[in-house]
Amino acid sequence: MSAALIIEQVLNGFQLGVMLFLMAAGLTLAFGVMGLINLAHGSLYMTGAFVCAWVANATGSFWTGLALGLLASAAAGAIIEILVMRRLYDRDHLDQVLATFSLILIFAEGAHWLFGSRPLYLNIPDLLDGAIALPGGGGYPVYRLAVIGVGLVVAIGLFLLITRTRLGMRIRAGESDREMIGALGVNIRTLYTLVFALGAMLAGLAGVLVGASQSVQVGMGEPVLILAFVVIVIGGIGSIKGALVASVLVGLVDTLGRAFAPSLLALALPVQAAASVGASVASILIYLLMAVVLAFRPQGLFPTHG
Amino acid sequence: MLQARGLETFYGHSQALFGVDLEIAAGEVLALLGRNGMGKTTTIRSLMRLTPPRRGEIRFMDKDISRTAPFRIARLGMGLVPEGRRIFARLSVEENLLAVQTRNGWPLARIYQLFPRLEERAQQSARTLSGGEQQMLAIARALATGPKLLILDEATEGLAPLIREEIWQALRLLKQEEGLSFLIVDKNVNDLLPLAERCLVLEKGQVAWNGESSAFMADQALQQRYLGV
Amino acid sequence: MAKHRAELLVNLVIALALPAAALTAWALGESFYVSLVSRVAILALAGVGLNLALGYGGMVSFGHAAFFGLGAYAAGIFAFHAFDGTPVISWPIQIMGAASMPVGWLAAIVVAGLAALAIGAISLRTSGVYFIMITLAFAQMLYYLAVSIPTYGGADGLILYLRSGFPGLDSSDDLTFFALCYALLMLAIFITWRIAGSRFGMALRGASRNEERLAAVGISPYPIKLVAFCISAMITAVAGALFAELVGFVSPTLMAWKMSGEILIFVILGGVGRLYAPIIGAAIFILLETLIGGITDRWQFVLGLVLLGVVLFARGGVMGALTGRARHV
Amino acid sequence: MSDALLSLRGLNKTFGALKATDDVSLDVASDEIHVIIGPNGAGKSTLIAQVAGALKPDSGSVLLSDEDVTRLGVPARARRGLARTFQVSSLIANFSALANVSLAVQSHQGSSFRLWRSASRDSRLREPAQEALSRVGMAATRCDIPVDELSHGERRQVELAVALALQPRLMLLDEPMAGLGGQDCINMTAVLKRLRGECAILLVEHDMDAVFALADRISVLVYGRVIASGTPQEIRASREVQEAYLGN
Amino acid sequence: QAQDDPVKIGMITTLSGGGSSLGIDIRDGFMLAVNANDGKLGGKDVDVLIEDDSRRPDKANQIADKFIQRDEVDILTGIVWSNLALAVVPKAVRDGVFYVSPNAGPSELAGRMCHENYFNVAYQNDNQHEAMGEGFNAEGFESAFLLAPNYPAGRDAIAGFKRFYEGEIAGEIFTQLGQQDYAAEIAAIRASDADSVFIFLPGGMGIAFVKQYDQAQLGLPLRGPGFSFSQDVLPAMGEAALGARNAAQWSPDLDNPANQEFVAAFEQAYGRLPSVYASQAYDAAHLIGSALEQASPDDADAFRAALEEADFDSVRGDFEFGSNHHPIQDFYLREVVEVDGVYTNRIDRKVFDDHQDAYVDECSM
Ligand SMILES: Nc1ncnc2c1ncn2[C@@H]1O[C@H](COP(=O)(O)OP(=O)(O)OP(=O)(O)O)[C@@H](O)[C@H]1O
Ligand SMILES: Nc1ncnc2c1ncn2[C@@H]1O[C@H](COP(=O)(O)OP(=O)(O)OP(=O)(O)O)[C@@H](O)[C@H]1O
Ligand SMILES: [Mg+2]
Ligand SMILES: [Mg+2]
Repeated sequence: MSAALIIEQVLNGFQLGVMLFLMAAGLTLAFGVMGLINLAHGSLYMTGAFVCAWVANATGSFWTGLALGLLASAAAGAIIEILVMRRLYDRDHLDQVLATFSLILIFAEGAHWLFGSRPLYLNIPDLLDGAIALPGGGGYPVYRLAVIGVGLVVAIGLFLLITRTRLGMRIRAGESDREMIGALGVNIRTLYTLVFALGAMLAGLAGVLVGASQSVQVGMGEPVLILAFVVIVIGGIGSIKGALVASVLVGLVDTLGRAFAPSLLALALPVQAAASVGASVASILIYLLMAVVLAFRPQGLFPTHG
Repeated sequence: MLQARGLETFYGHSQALFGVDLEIAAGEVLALLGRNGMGKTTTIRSLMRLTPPRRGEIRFMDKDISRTAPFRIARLGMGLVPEGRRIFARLSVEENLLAVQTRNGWPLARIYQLFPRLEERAQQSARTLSGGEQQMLAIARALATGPKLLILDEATEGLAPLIREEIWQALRLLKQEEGLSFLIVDKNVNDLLPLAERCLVLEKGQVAWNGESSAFMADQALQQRYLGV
Repeated sequence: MAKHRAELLVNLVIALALPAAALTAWALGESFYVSLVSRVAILALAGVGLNLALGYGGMVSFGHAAFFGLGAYAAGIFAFHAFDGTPVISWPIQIMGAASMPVGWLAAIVVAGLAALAIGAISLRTSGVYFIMITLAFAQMLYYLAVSIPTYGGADGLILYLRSGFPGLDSSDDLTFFALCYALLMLAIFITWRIAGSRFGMALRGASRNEERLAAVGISPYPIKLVAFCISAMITAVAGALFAELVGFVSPTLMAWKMSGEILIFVILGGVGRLYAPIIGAAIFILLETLIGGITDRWQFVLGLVLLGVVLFARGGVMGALTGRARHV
Repeated sequence: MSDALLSLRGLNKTFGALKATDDVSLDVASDEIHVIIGPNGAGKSTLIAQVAGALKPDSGSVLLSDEDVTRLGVPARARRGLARTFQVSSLIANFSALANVSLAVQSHQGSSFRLWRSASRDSRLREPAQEALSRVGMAATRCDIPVDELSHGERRQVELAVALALQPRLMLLDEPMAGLGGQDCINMTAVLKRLRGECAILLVEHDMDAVFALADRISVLVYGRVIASGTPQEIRASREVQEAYLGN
Repeated sequence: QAQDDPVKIGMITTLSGGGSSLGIDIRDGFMLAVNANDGKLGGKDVDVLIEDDSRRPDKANQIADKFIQRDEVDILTGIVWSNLALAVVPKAVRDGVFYVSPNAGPSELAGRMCHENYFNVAYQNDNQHEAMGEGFNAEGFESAFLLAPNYPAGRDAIAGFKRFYEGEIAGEIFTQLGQQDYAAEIAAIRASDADSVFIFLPGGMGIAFVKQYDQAQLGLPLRGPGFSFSQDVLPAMGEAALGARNAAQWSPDLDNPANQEFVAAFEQAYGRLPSVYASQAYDAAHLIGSALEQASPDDADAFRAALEEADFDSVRGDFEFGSNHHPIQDFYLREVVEVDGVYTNRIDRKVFDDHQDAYVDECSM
């Protein structure tokens, strides 16, 4: 196990973490800031990826696809907010669970209808193709570095938006008391539609970025959704900073677990068994991480309420 | 400035207001009185359409606002200090003010001059404020929206006597110097009545008495009957 | 009072509808529909279990599929070893497999009870959305373990060749099996009713609404909720054991998050905290799925729209729409 | 050995740079009404929370009948006879007044793990609960309505009834008069007066009429410190207190 | 059942959610054969009932119950996934229904749990991996890196590969089922001294891996079983898959009249190239047709004997059943190429002649 490999794996973990952050950011916005449980977040993620892939195939331009993908997911978010979520703010989480679960079904089938059942083609833009050399040998894909960059920019932007701007204050105020912020002259309805659309757009962005290096297919949002939930819960619901820290933590634990658990176990077990047991251990590591964090910090790492 | 006619308001199936009429002139202070549960808060909620009345008509600043959304009513200049404070718990004190501040609202410096305590606590999370501090914040917050009519629902509840006195003082000042109008619900009638021009007494969701506050103040029997004091 | 009577009437209709449907199907010789009604009864039972935690204790568990799956595995593993003639465990004491339903149920109850104790002990330190997510995470953990550990089939699952027996009854007969499921369902509802009305139930409901207040009168919410969580898991586990017998195999998909979601939806769809609601919820869900699934491949779309309609327009689920707001205590 | 029911010894609690409770020592005798007054933000609620067990002091100890309860949680203290009301009413919404009080009764009877017997038809719960409610002057016709549909004043009464049902040795009341108008306020004062001798009361209140009508002893808290403690007459006369709190 | 009542065939397959493209190909391949004969197979009217299993075993099981008990189907088919097949098949065949598998071929059903009413027209699951192991030998690789998801089919894949592969193992990783990010695994491959990589990553996992593998520019040859580079995923992988070799019993360019007719008809009917799954389903329909020509399913023994004969023109050319009702057939090494802007497979060489599965001896038939 060379030092270069360890460095590369740490970088991989970091990259996975940032990717997770992109998915978690929109969710934590809807979830923590607006108090909405949105199981359909994965569907918005899928929407971004599908529209981008479809447009990119039709026009041959990744960037046009990206733009329209973002637009489509934001629009889908706005429509969902206006038609469904708006009626559920003052209901409890359960109704939101049921409503957004229904939306998952509708979106999944809708995507089938519109785009067919086969996975779509979406590749990274030529601009970001290729790899750069890492110290100690080996190359690292430019695209992954770009994703890290985008993720960090989004993180900083969101953090400033929520904590520093008047818009952010109003959003948070709406979360503690929607009626009052309205009674004090803020058009909270429209504001929430915008915020939800923003969250949806971030989901779409994640869908595009991830879709380009993974796969664009119906159901792609579901495993991601659960990981994103894990992330925001570890980080503290509603905390952008928490989401970032937790994403990176989860990314690192998952990647390093996958990379090194089998070889560590091989010290004690036969190689065959170690590969298999190691894989099993690696697959539950992040859930274990979450259980441990919550057992000691029931409000996550960066609680916003307590 | 504000006129309401025949407000009838329901909570679900139960009716809370039975045709309340109410009027406030510019620069005037109206005291809204009545025992617990008689419909004072409901009247206020109806005026701002937080609980939209089923029947009745409301005009504010020469506009019919019977169909207007609460946030627009607030922007027209109705500032609310709600019962139970309802400050934004997750925001700091300063953010509570900034979130709702408008261009012609009070600047922070002026608010802090009125409530120095809030300046000391400016960065503290509003959730951890003491009860009285929260009350000050609720008033300050309404001022930050730059109201022309300030509605105070039990705004001195839970305040220490000294502070309470300061707040009454501040209200008197606001009335004299800014020419604000007020609709005030408060159980400290001895402080409230001298400030108010007129008062309106509610009983079981109906106007039971309406007139000059000096007349009400002078009549012990009236007070005993409607307020139990 | 009128509403109260309406609810009693609706409950009675629901309770009788299941056996009526099963008997009709049986009389018409449609044994598929008999087992479909059994399926409804079993999934409703899982919902009844969750309802105790969710409806009365305010614990929104998004991980009850874990207990459903554990129950199924417990029963399945006993039956599997009975078929193989090998012991289930041989240390510290030897326990032989048994192809007997009561044994399977007992195993399900014990296993799920222990798991719920462990999961609940950690999860109940959190609340609200954190609780939803941590229960989901534990279920995912068990799911991945079940998928990746090869003993008992991994992702392929475990096949039960024969339905386990029940002393004195022919459990392989569809109607008899339905009767067993129905009896357990009614028993669980009765237990829930007794618990909900007891002092413990009062404290539990208190804890779900205002823990601070409950603590202030001297009752610690934590042990109350933990006990309720365990009982809830045990009921759901029995449903899992029955399900294994119904379909004749056990697989990790029973623990997948969608299964948790569905159990949750049975309860929400029916009406949270209403005794008979899980039956309505499960029946509607299963019927829609089966009926629409027979008509169009787009059944998910239609199902989604129907569910959405219920949330938006029927507050308090179907029970809420039928009988109004839940009664107060 | 003191004959105080409750003794606070050197309680300290800081929030960041703020000393919310600054070396507070205080005794409450077993039959007195001890009132704490002080400006807003002086630390009264913080002090109550530490006595009730909802907040852990940074240092110092809380003794109840000479037993050190500093390490005990809220429920354990409640079972030892420490009942409280909240500054902002905190009842179990959706429960009727009777059900709210019944919970306290069953806690007092130590029977919350009875899983089977019906509670609603249990007269051992119902009767004491009803009695507590009637003692605070709650109309019998209003006892079965969910508390969120009661008026503010009635909710205050229910809070008090809940505390009473615990048959406490010491009641912690945080601004029980808040939001009560004329008659309700007078009624509440009367109810509290009748409790004198039955249990000790540690009362936080800003309503001076009520304070002087009720108090056996008054302590004045300013910036987390007890600046004065004495009979109502002494306190009323104190210049320091007038400046810090009462005004004129 | 009257003589001219249609034969009822129940198809349980995955038409919604992840993996539905496989089920859709199976349905389309099967129906292509049925529709080409005006709704007849083997000259008899057939009534094909199709339902979506959403890839859930319990749902598949429920649909099977419905088909068997309510609709009284004679033949079941359609299941894509092994775990669903295991949930459905043993019970169905015991109820006296025939099951003709167009895809899933778990080892249990080929060996220990084989059944006289169960026929697999596709392969035993290990076959393609075995062929790939032999392919590695043929290509002269000596140090292979192996990657498969950590579930039974994944472990079977590795075992099947090793059954024939003779070189060294440079590394072996079991990934999580459904995993989408493979950076860690690719880094481990880079750090190893492998000269070739074998992956078994079906569906979206494969798409994600192949793209990321391409982006990492490792330069090691990538190989896998046919279903990792099947027609349903190739368009989504794009040029990243070019040059990847994979083993299968069928390829669109396989040179026989039945296949040419099939590929052309499929393209014409659905506007896309058929996948290996479609070819298997098409064969399944023809197998059933060949048996229906000789016997009615009501006469189970005669119908079974007719199925065993496998007297139909397979798109694979030679086709016969072993004693466990699994095919004995040839396997080819295919290569992903681009033809007229479409990514597809072309045969590189044949690796197995008349290959039979490893479990036939465990089957007591
Ligand atoms: N959310 C509600 N749901 C149902 N009834 C309500 C609700 N809010 C108030 N009420 C009822 O409406 C009536 C009027 O209440 P309101 O709060 O307006 O009284 P109030 O005069 O402000 O009393 P207080 O002095 O206690 O604040 C009361 O009978 C009360 O019980
Ligand atoms: N969790 C906390 N974090 C930071 N500061 C806090 C916290 N809780 C209370 N404080 C501060 O401690 C001080 C004392 O608060 P406390 O609520 O005890 O005041 P109080 O005497 O009850 O006032 P009031 O009469 O207005 O209710 C206040 O300045 C408050 O802002
Ligand atoms: Mg009021
Ligand atoms: Mg206080």
